[in-house]
Amino acid sequence: MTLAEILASLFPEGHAVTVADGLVAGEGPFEGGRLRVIGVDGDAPLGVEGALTLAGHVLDAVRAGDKAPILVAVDSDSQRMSRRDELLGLNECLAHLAKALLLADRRGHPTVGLLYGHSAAGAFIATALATRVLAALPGANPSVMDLPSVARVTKLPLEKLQEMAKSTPVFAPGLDNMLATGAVHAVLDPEKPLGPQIRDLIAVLPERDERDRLGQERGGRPVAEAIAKAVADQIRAG
Amino acid sequence: MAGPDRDRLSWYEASARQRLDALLDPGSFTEVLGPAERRMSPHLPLFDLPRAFDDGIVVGSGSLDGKTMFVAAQEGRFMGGAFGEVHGAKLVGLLRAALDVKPAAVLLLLDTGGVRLQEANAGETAIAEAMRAIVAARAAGVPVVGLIGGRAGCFGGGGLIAGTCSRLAVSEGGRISVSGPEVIETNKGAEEFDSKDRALVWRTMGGKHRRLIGGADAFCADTVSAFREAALRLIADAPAFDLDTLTAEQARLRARIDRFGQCRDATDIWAKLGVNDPDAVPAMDTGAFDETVAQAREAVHDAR
Amino acid sequence: MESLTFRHTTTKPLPGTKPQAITGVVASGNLEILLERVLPPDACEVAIETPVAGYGPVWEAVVADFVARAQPGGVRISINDGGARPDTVSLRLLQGARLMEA
Amino acid sequence: MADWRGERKARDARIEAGRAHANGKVVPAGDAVALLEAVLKPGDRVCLEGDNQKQADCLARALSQCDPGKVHGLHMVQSGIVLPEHLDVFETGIAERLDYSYSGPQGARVAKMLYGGQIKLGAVHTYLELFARYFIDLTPHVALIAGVSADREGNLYTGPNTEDTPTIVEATHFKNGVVVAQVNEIVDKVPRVDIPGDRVDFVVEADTPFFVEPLFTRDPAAMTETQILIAMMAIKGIYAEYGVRRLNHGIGFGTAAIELLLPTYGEKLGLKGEIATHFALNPHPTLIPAIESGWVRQVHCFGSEVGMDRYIRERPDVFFTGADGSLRSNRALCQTAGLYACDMFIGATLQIDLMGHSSTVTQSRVAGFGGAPNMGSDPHGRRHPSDPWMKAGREAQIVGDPALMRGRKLVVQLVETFGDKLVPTFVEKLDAMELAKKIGLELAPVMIYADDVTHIVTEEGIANLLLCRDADDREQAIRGVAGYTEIGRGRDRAKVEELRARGIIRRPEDLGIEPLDADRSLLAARSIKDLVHWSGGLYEPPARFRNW
Repeated sequence: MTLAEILASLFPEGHAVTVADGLVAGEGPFEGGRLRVIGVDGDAPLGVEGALTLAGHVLDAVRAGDKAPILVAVDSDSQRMSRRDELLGLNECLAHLAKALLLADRRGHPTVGLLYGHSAAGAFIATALATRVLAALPGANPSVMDLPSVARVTKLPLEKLQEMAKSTPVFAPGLDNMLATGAVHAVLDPEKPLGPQIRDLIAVLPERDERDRLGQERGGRPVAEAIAKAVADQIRAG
Repeated sequence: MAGPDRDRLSWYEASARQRLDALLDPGSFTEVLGPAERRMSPHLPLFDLPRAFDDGIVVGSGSLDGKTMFVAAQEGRFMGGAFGEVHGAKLVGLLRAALDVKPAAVLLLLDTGGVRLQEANAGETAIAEAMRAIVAARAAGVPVVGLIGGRAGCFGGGGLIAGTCSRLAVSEGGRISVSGPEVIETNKGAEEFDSKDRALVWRTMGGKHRRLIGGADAFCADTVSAFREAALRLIADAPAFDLDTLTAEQARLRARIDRFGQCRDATDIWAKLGVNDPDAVPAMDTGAFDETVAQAREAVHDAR
Repeated sequence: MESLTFRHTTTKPLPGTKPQAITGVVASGNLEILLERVLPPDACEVAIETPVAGYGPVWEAVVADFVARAQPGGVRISINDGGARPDTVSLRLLQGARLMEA
Repeated sequence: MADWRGERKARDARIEAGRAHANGKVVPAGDAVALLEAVLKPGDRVCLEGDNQKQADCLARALSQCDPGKVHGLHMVQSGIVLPEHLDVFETGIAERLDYSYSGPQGARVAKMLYGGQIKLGAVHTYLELFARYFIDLTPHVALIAGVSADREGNLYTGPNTEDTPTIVEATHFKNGVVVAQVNEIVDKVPRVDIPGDRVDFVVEADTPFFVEPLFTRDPAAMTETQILIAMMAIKGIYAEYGVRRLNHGIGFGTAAIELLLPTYGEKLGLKGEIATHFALNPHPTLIPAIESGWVRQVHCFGSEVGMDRYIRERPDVFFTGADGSLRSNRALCQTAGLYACDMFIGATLQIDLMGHSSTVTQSRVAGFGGAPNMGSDPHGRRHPSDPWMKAGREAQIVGDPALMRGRKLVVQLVETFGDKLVPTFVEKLDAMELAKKIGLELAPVMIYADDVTHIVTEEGIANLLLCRDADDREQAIRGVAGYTEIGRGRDRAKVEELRARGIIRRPEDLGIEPLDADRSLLAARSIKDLVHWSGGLYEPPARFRNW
């Protein structure tokens, strides 16, 4: 689905969401209140300015105090790779955006990610992965690194990696693998209106971070949950 | 092997275990899920790669000046300190426990190239989980302090974790960045970033630049004792995690881009910060650099 | 990856009481060595995981010399190798034994 | 009537032809090709200056761009085959024959071209040999040299990297040859005259400063515990044992570790002033802590080292410097000093065989040895005694009248038993032998012959070959320090213990050294940054060695 189709499906009565320089911001009527939308569109890379702009919108929402849900719609490239962005502290800006979303969540704004295209690396962590629950649409294509690049770095033949990817979701790009890892909670049905599907997700927001449990159930992260639990239990026991 | 003489032990050279041993009060460190439990990566054998008994991260608790600390130390020499499934989960478990136990602080000895490619999805997700857990701990009043001065630096998702901490201490050798020099060069060409120009690399993402622009809160000589003193100072002075802090951070970062967005090189930024002789900064020793930092108002803030 | 295991009988137990120790790092040309005092006092076992195949006889010689010299009775030694040279292996083994004796 | 001035006339004609492209002696870089085409004749012997450090790179490019129809069949007589252009000229036919001495980075291509017949090789010399032949049978018709600056008269300032220039000019100019110098700039007055202007016929103003390779910079951060252990053994078991004051170091990490241990480990052993006081050595950055701690009295240099200029300027009591303050190096004289005035050479190699022959040549690379064989040989022309030299001589002497005994130079090979990628250092047969057969060399490229080697130091111990009395002693002494290589594992254990009892093999414990003490904290500097601090900020390392 395109962003326009998504917004049309979410807000049949119309909305005030705009896109500028690949950055998405605005809101629309939702379940008797409103749904704020931020995000990245058009496979745009996320740099220092973009991250601060989006974080600014999120902090405005928190200041408004209405506890309205925030949808983070993502079809992005990775972080913007440039000397200037790093010089200006891209790590702080991306972390700031993630912290803004996590703060909003703590202050009662349900945060929902919606992955409808590509996303990768730092941009993915700072946006979609910083929400309480992450949904995706079929065709979404999250990745940390594409397989040819993985082949280059690991010095393994591409064919072998493709073969391994079938049985080992832990390293291969793609929505199915991110789903198996537990990073993506659910895949929405594009044939049905998105509004109610988002509403249903918000209705059952997980209390705690359950991504490792999902990863264990779905087989994409076989040991993470048990390891985290063992560490936490042992250290609590002193 | 030299004993843990923290005044002489180089942070840059020490292993994760040596750093922890020397950083904490003597004999106070208790490791959880230590090497003898052999919780190794289930994925590396598929790639015919050697594993480490601790998957490259040491986690546990100890004391610093008598105060209880939770600590995690990444081993930058094993797979570049990168986040794999087990590695990431150990950090996440530690941070989650901090929320209940409320130690005096959590110390993260970051030394990482980012996500371990062979376990990329697990690593990436673990970083997101860790960031959420850091925020939860901070909101509950537990300072989370990052210490960065290892050879792997703090790259990729590690850079985002650093940006989530309450406070950061960095040494000259430490680098903090999202995209590494080689990654930028590979994607955008050597004209954009010549990764072999090491002076440029350190000017752009090294400890001194980060400290001068307020990307880190303390600058340490390359000894464990310098990091220990910095950690004690930073714990006592950690900002809260709330709307005020993030509002201030928004303003701080916005002002930085407005003021320095046109600068091509770190030396241009340092000149605008009021540093008299920007070209002299890389060669300064810790004392001279501290005096220089004292003149840069951007370096001191509670906006993180 | 190649797995190798060597078992030796020693004339005496390794001095000291430390139950376990670890030294070294799995990195290119380096290795980590985990020592655990879990065997009968006259037994020593060394288990190696190495990515460099075909060096069995070298490992055997290095381990035999170490056992003869340190007499590490009672200790199980587990090695994750990153392609270390034999002299580095010897050095780490001796470092490990010293840590256990401390 | 015989014409006794034919060469002189030919030179005058060449210079006359070249003047068409010059303003006085000065030629713009853009006209360098035309100049060379004018002064060169087919079949000329040409010395294109370049060694393991500085390169006349602008002139090398110009030569490679000459028209092979005009310039061809040259006989190159030069120290180094280092730049790609040095070999390009053989592919185009501009050059045909080669006599040289060093080819680090181009070693593999040299091997391929020798095998393919594109190069007709005279010989791979040592530096001193090649310099010597410049004056006997390989005198250049044209020399293409490099300097920092020149005035319009041709007075040349070479800067700290004087290196081979005086020798080349001496041989060329005074025997009817033409000297062409590239310089970074033309100035009104040079800081000092390294080569008088009447010996320089043309000066080309280069488009870029000449290239210098920082070949002698070793980053302390990369030094391993094994290298430190070997360095400790060398200091205690050889430097202290023989009281070696006058010496030359190789360029490897092992000797760099020794340099960094002098102010720490050496100090602890009370050896300051007793050892390592006078060097024939390039200005190694790793020597800075020893100099600053007062260990080193004097250093004469083959060339300079990138980044060391300011430091050297401020230490004229230690280094040879000109009136302008900068270093004066001279490869020929420093090689001579290393050969005759030093009691010890200590350096690394890639392969050692069971006899003790060593080489850095592998099956696919003809590296050439530069100066190592001069440093690493016992000069039979030496006539002055010294304690280390006499002691080594006594150890080697078996029979004969003590009054007729002469000394021995200490030639020490410092190696780890395995190199990179677990390649063994000790072998049954040198790769160099195989290579010689493959490409038809009359003489196998051996760096140091077995009969010159006096000691081999590895992490397992020191083998003193002077004390060996027969071939079996010698083979087992080498096997006895060869560690876990096949050669080492093939030792006769009982014989090795006997050699140990005779002091021919000495283990760390025999020297009172605990291997576990070999720790990086012993290094006087553990990073390049530490070296900068030791130098008081005077050492300015190249960017690639920085991490700040």
